[in-house]
Amino acid sequence: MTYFMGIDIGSGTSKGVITKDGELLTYHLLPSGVNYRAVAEKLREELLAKAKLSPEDIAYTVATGQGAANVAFSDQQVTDIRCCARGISRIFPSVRTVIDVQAQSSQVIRLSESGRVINFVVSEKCAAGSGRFLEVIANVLQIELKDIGVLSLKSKNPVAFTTGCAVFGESEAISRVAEGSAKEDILAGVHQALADKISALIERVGLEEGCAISGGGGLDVGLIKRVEEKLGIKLLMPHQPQMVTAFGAAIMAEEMVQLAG
Amino acid sequence: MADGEKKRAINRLKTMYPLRALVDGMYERAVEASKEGKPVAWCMVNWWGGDAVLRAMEVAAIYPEDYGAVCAAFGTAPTYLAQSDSDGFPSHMCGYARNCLGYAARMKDLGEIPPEAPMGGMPKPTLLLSSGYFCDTRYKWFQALGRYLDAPVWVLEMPHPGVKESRMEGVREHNIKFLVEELREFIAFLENLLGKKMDRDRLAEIIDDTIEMNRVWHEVNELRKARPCPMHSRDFWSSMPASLYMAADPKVTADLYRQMYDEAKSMVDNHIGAVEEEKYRLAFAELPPWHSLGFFNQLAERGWNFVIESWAYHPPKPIDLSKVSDPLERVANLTYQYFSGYFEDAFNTGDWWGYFAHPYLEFVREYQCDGIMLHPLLTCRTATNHLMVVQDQLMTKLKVPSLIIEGDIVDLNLFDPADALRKAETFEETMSHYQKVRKEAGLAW
Amino acid sequence: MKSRNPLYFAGIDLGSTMTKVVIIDEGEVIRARVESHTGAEHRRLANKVMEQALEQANLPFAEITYVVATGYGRINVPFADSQITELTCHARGVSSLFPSVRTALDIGGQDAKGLKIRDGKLIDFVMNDKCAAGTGRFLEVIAKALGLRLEELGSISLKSTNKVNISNTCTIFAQQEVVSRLSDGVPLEDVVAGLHEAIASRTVGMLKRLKIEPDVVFTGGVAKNSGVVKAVRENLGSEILVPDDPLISGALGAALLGKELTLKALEKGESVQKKERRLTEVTFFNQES
Amino acid sequence: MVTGKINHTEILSVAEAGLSKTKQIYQDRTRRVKELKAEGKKVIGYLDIYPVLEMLTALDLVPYRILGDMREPITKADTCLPTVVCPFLRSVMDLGLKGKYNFLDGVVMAHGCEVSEKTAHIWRTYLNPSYAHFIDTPHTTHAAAQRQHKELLKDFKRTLESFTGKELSIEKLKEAIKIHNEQRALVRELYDLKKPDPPLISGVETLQVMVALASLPVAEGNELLRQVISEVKQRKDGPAKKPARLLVWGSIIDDIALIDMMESIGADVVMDDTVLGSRAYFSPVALTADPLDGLAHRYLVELKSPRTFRETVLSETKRKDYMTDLENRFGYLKDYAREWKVNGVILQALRYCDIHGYEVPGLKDYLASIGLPSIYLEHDYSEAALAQLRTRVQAFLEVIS
Ligand SMILES: Nc1ncnc2c1ncn2[C@@H]1O[C@H](COP(=O)(O)OP(=O)(O)O)[C@@H](O)[C@H]1O
Ligand SMILES: Nc1ncnc2c1ncn2[C@@H]1O[C@H](COP(=O)(O)OP(=O)(O)O)[C@@H](O)[C@H]1O
Ligand code: SF4
Ligand code: SF4
Ligand code: SF4
Repeated sequence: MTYFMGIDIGSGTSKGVITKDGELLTYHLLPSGVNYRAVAEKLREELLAKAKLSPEDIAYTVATGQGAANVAFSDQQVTDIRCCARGISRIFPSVRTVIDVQAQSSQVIRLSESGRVINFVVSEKCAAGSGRFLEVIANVLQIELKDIGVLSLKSKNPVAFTTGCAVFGESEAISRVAEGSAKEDILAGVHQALADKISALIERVGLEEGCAISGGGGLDVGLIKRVEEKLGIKLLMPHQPQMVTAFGAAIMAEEMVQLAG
Repeated sequence: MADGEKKRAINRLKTMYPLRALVDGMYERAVEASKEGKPVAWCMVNWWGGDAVLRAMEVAAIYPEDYGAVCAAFGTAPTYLAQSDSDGFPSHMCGYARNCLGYAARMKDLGEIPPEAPMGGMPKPTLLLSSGYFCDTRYKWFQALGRYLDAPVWVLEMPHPGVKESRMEGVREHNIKFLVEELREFIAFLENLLGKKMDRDRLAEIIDDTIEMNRVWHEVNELRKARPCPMHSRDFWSSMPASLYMAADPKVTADLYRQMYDEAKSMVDNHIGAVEEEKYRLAFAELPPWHSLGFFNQLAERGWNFVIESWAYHPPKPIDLSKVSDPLERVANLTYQYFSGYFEDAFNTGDWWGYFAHPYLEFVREYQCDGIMLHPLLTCRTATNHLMVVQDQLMTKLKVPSLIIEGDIVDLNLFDPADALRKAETFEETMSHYQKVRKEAGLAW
Repeated sequence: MKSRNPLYFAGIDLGSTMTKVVIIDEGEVIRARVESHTGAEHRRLANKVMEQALEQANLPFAEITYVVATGYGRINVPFADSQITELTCHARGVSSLFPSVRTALDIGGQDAKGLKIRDGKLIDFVMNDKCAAGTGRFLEVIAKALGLRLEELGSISLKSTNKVNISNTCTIFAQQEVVSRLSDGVPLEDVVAGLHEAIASRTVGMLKRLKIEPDVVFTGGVAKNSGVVKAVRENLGSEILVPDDPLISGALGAALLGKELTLKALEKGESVQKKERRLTEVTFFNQES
Repeated sequence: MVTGKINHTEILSVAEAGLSKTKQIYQDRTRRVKELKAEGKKVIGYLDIYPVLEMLTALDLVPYRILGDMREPITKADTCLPTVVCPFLRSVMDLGLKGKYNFLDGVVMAHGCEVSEKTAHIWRTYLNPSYAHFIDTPHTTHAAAQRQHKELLKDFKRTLESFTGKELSIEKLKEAIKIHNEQRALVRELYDLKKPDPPLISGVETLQVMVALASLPVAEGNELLRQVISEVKQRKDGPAKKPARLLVWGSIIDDIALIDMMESIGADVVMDDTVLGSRAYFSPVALTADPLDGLAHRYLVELKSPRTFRETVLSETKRKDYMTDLENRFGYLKDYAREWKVNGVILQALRYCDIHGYEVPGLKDYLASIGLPSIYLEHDYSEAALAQLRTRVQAFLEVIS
């Protein structure tokens, strides 16, 4: 039995992975919806089906994310901050700082060579500092989330948002559209605003060489570009940034078994 | 445990209870005194000088700072805060101050102690003894009370030298002189206000007892260097007001601390700690979340022992005062020592911020802490100002990490226990990491 | 006094959510009242709302002696004779409806304000305009997510016997919380009542920064919501007055202030000769930026 | 050398108008001191109004006031000053950490308020200037405090002497006091030009002058003031008459944006009580036999700042009367209001400023008692906040008009 499962129930999306011998075997993601318990079960089913395994094959399951407590079948719950650090460290061993942009908050984590958390900050619970801001604006502009990054890169003249509130930002975006601003400029403006917030978080923990981005925000090249410009560095991007925390949870599962045995 | 009862996560010291009761009884004693027509002072913590004078003049002292914590714990703070808000005091200002201003406003409206006031309430004062020590709030607040009270305010001055300046020739002398002269001016003011002379012998006696009380209390805290540590910060917080506020005759207080010493000593001798299995030793800065102390039990269950806390609540480092004969000079030296006792080490290491951040370096080293929990407060600059520096220095110099949990002293909503626990759990990993780092760096723990 | 043409005064309140126009005559009789969603488009088309009002009053624009613009977009109304803040206008409007008013709470789409009024004049105020929590927008966002109309929120919540506590301050996260509460089976009315409580406790907390003196009037668009009215009353622990038409107190106040300005000018013998003004589109942003 | 004469008048050529000169210095504060540095002078930065500048001037050191920059986002200071403290000092620390004050040869800071005390020590540790001194200014005007303050000034003098290797003689100090007093008198004269309606010089221009003074050696500042005064007296294009004449009270204002906003919506800011305005200049130093006595007295007792506690003398009944107390503390504002014909007062404080925050209800009571309307604004030292303040100020102007 060398299979481990990591389940990350996020506020927007739930993610799950199965690892085998420390390598990613399969992953899956589902919208979290409102019933975390059900989504966790569903996620497990899908994962097992994809990997052609049965529940008994999984040696240990770690749950994480804001809905971790609802994962009835997990053996252990671990905070998403630790899982994220562990996950990114396995993917990029050289990484010392990771920016994790989730739907409900952004966090910056400093980690050691072995993927241990050595410092972290979490943003306030304000949508203007999280991935939700992007969702809200994407929705207003009627652009799919997956397309906002590329579109934003086209902007030459980002709109400066005058408010620090995602809700007012939404109205501002609507008026801007009415005033004839280009969608890419509005998106770039939002990306800039978010990048500013993120860099303020980074200032608080200090930036070290080897910085990666994870979480759903890591799928957004527009955001990444603005953050890179703001910090004057290149960010490392995992192939599946949104899965990093779930992957880390599986790594934690593995570690826990090793520790126990 | 034999009867199957769940063991409390923190072993509380039995000798803590009478110390706490001493302070809790302060309000009722003051109300009593006030009814008998005796003078009452609302008083800021002044680190022993002014308090001794008040006691020698038989003025009942009560402490609105402590009362702020009481109102927070009893749930009456929101009423007083709302009152202060509506009177136009900016809401980012000290929660204790706003609580007190609101209380005073209500007392003025009602013409008596508000009926909901916990612990008997604070009676109308004859004078306000304010303080120039540490925090601007502590004199601006009493000045602002003029809106509701016609009691005169006396601000007791305290020198705040920088580390470097304090080492210049003659500086210690003029600072002590300043403290002594300040006390003399205060005594003159009080004698004039109350129309009676102070009993100087009584003052000398009180001051000597105070010095002795602080010595014993210091010894108690020295015991906490033991592994496992016999006394958790919660016990410290419960028993420290008795030394900071002169709630009772310092002789009585000293006796209670002696009993506490005996209890803690026997725990040390028997290797009993304040938490069952001491996995992590922590320091705490600064003011605790009075209304969410249960949080520390949850941490204790995870093996977190809090072994040392805000230096500002601690007695001064021992100092030989046997050669100083003038009582006022004795207490001035004690207070000055409290403030500058860490300066020598700070000077030698070039820590120019001296009193406000440097003591943590010493504490963390001597009490061998794995981490420090910082509690920045939205409404108290004094307890927050220096925390970033503390964090930075502990990491740079001692490789000890900090956990930051935001909150407030009276506003319950700002402390989010679930979020705090999530951060704390993550922080265990950080502490373990730095245990290794310190070992590699050749540090002692 | 020589007979002269009748005078008319218009107040236009270009709010973040609703645009309101009121036209009154010299006797302060309301000749027209129009409200319309400000919306992204209408922001620019405030002139259209004005036209509707003129139509209602059956007056050409040239007959309007004085136009006062107020509200969030007041600076961008080119056809106004002067701009006055919504604080002053609300105070004026509310006192014309309730001369006994001393304290007013105005919750609009993008901000909440507390007003101290003495003898019909604004003397002090507080306002919150940084965060959508505690404003009408909070309710709009959540109503939309629940597929409810703003008009029905009030009556729904009045059925509640056990309002829920909404733990998220942020509008956007509260919206999510609400959805999940409903899926937990919490009755809709309890959730909506919880929302009303959230907004009322926030805004009343702010209002308390002024010394609250009776009579207290609750105005602004959100005062149309009977659920919030109830929650505000409970939070204040005292009676409150609500205008029949709380949306227009700002515009009404603007029109009344226009009248005062005009009469003052007339008294001084200055002409009320209208300067050249035209009903043109409103722009909201500096084009050069 | 303190001669009161200007040897290096290149940048202050009389031909050029004082106000445009002022504007230039306002926009590029460091230019002049950097020139002086190139000439071999030593520039000492100071914070707040409690460092005794006369001592610097007397030793031929160039005092340069450390200010913040509200247009520059704070990115570095988070590691040493948390967000719940005065944003001005956070900005100051931020600029320091970014190396913007590296040209200073030393700094002197004082116990103005609690955060400035902390800033003094943090600055010293993180930036390690070759000269740094902290003056622990007492909080009261007690006799003991006055004696202590004099001792503290002696300590300051000693560190300066060892830094410069020169002795600070009584004569030099007296001379320095004279030219600083001259500056104080000239500032008074400038403020007198704000008394007519409309004022001859606007609030924005005044602030620019004050910032310029904080960036120049005192003798050059005096010269600039003379030029400005004579220019302003003659000019025809001064500020327009506006319905409101405001007094602005409170925390430091070191950028024209806030005043500009007020003046752009129908007010003339004709008077202020802030540390970069009248508060810093309106009390002269008495020339005493031992100049330290005059200095100690002026900086502790004469300077009117809410950071210094003053107790009201008790009545017969040994009680205190609230209105008398207010009169004692704020009476000078009544004089300002009368002389400058003020019809509204803006109380403004930076968020988290305790010193000013606690004064607000009492000061409002006092102003109400003398029939002056007032409004309290809290702001966070950023440009973005101005838009929100605008509506509030405008509403206030509507209230008072
Ligand atoms: N395809 C995508 N392209 C760009 N951004 C995306 C994409 N998918 C998700 N995001 C961003 O990621 C965020 C969600 O991140 P995630 O880490 O899944 O959060 P959570 O775990 O809280 O649900 C969204 O708010 C959005 O900003
Ligand atoms: N019929 C209604 N029932 C309930 N709420 C309403 C109604 N109409 C408007 N509102 C509320 O009023 C708010 C708009 O108020 P208003 O005073 O016009 O604000 P603004 O001036 O900012 O546009 C909306 O956000 C909405 O919440
Ligand atoms: S130290 Fe903090 S809590 Fe105590 S009085 Fe000062 S501001 Fe208030
Ligand atoms: S400012 Fe806007 S986004 Fe932020 S908490 Fe408030 S409502 Fe939410
Ligand atoms: S604004 Fe207030 S807190 Fe800031 S430096 Fe001045 S007195 Fe201190």
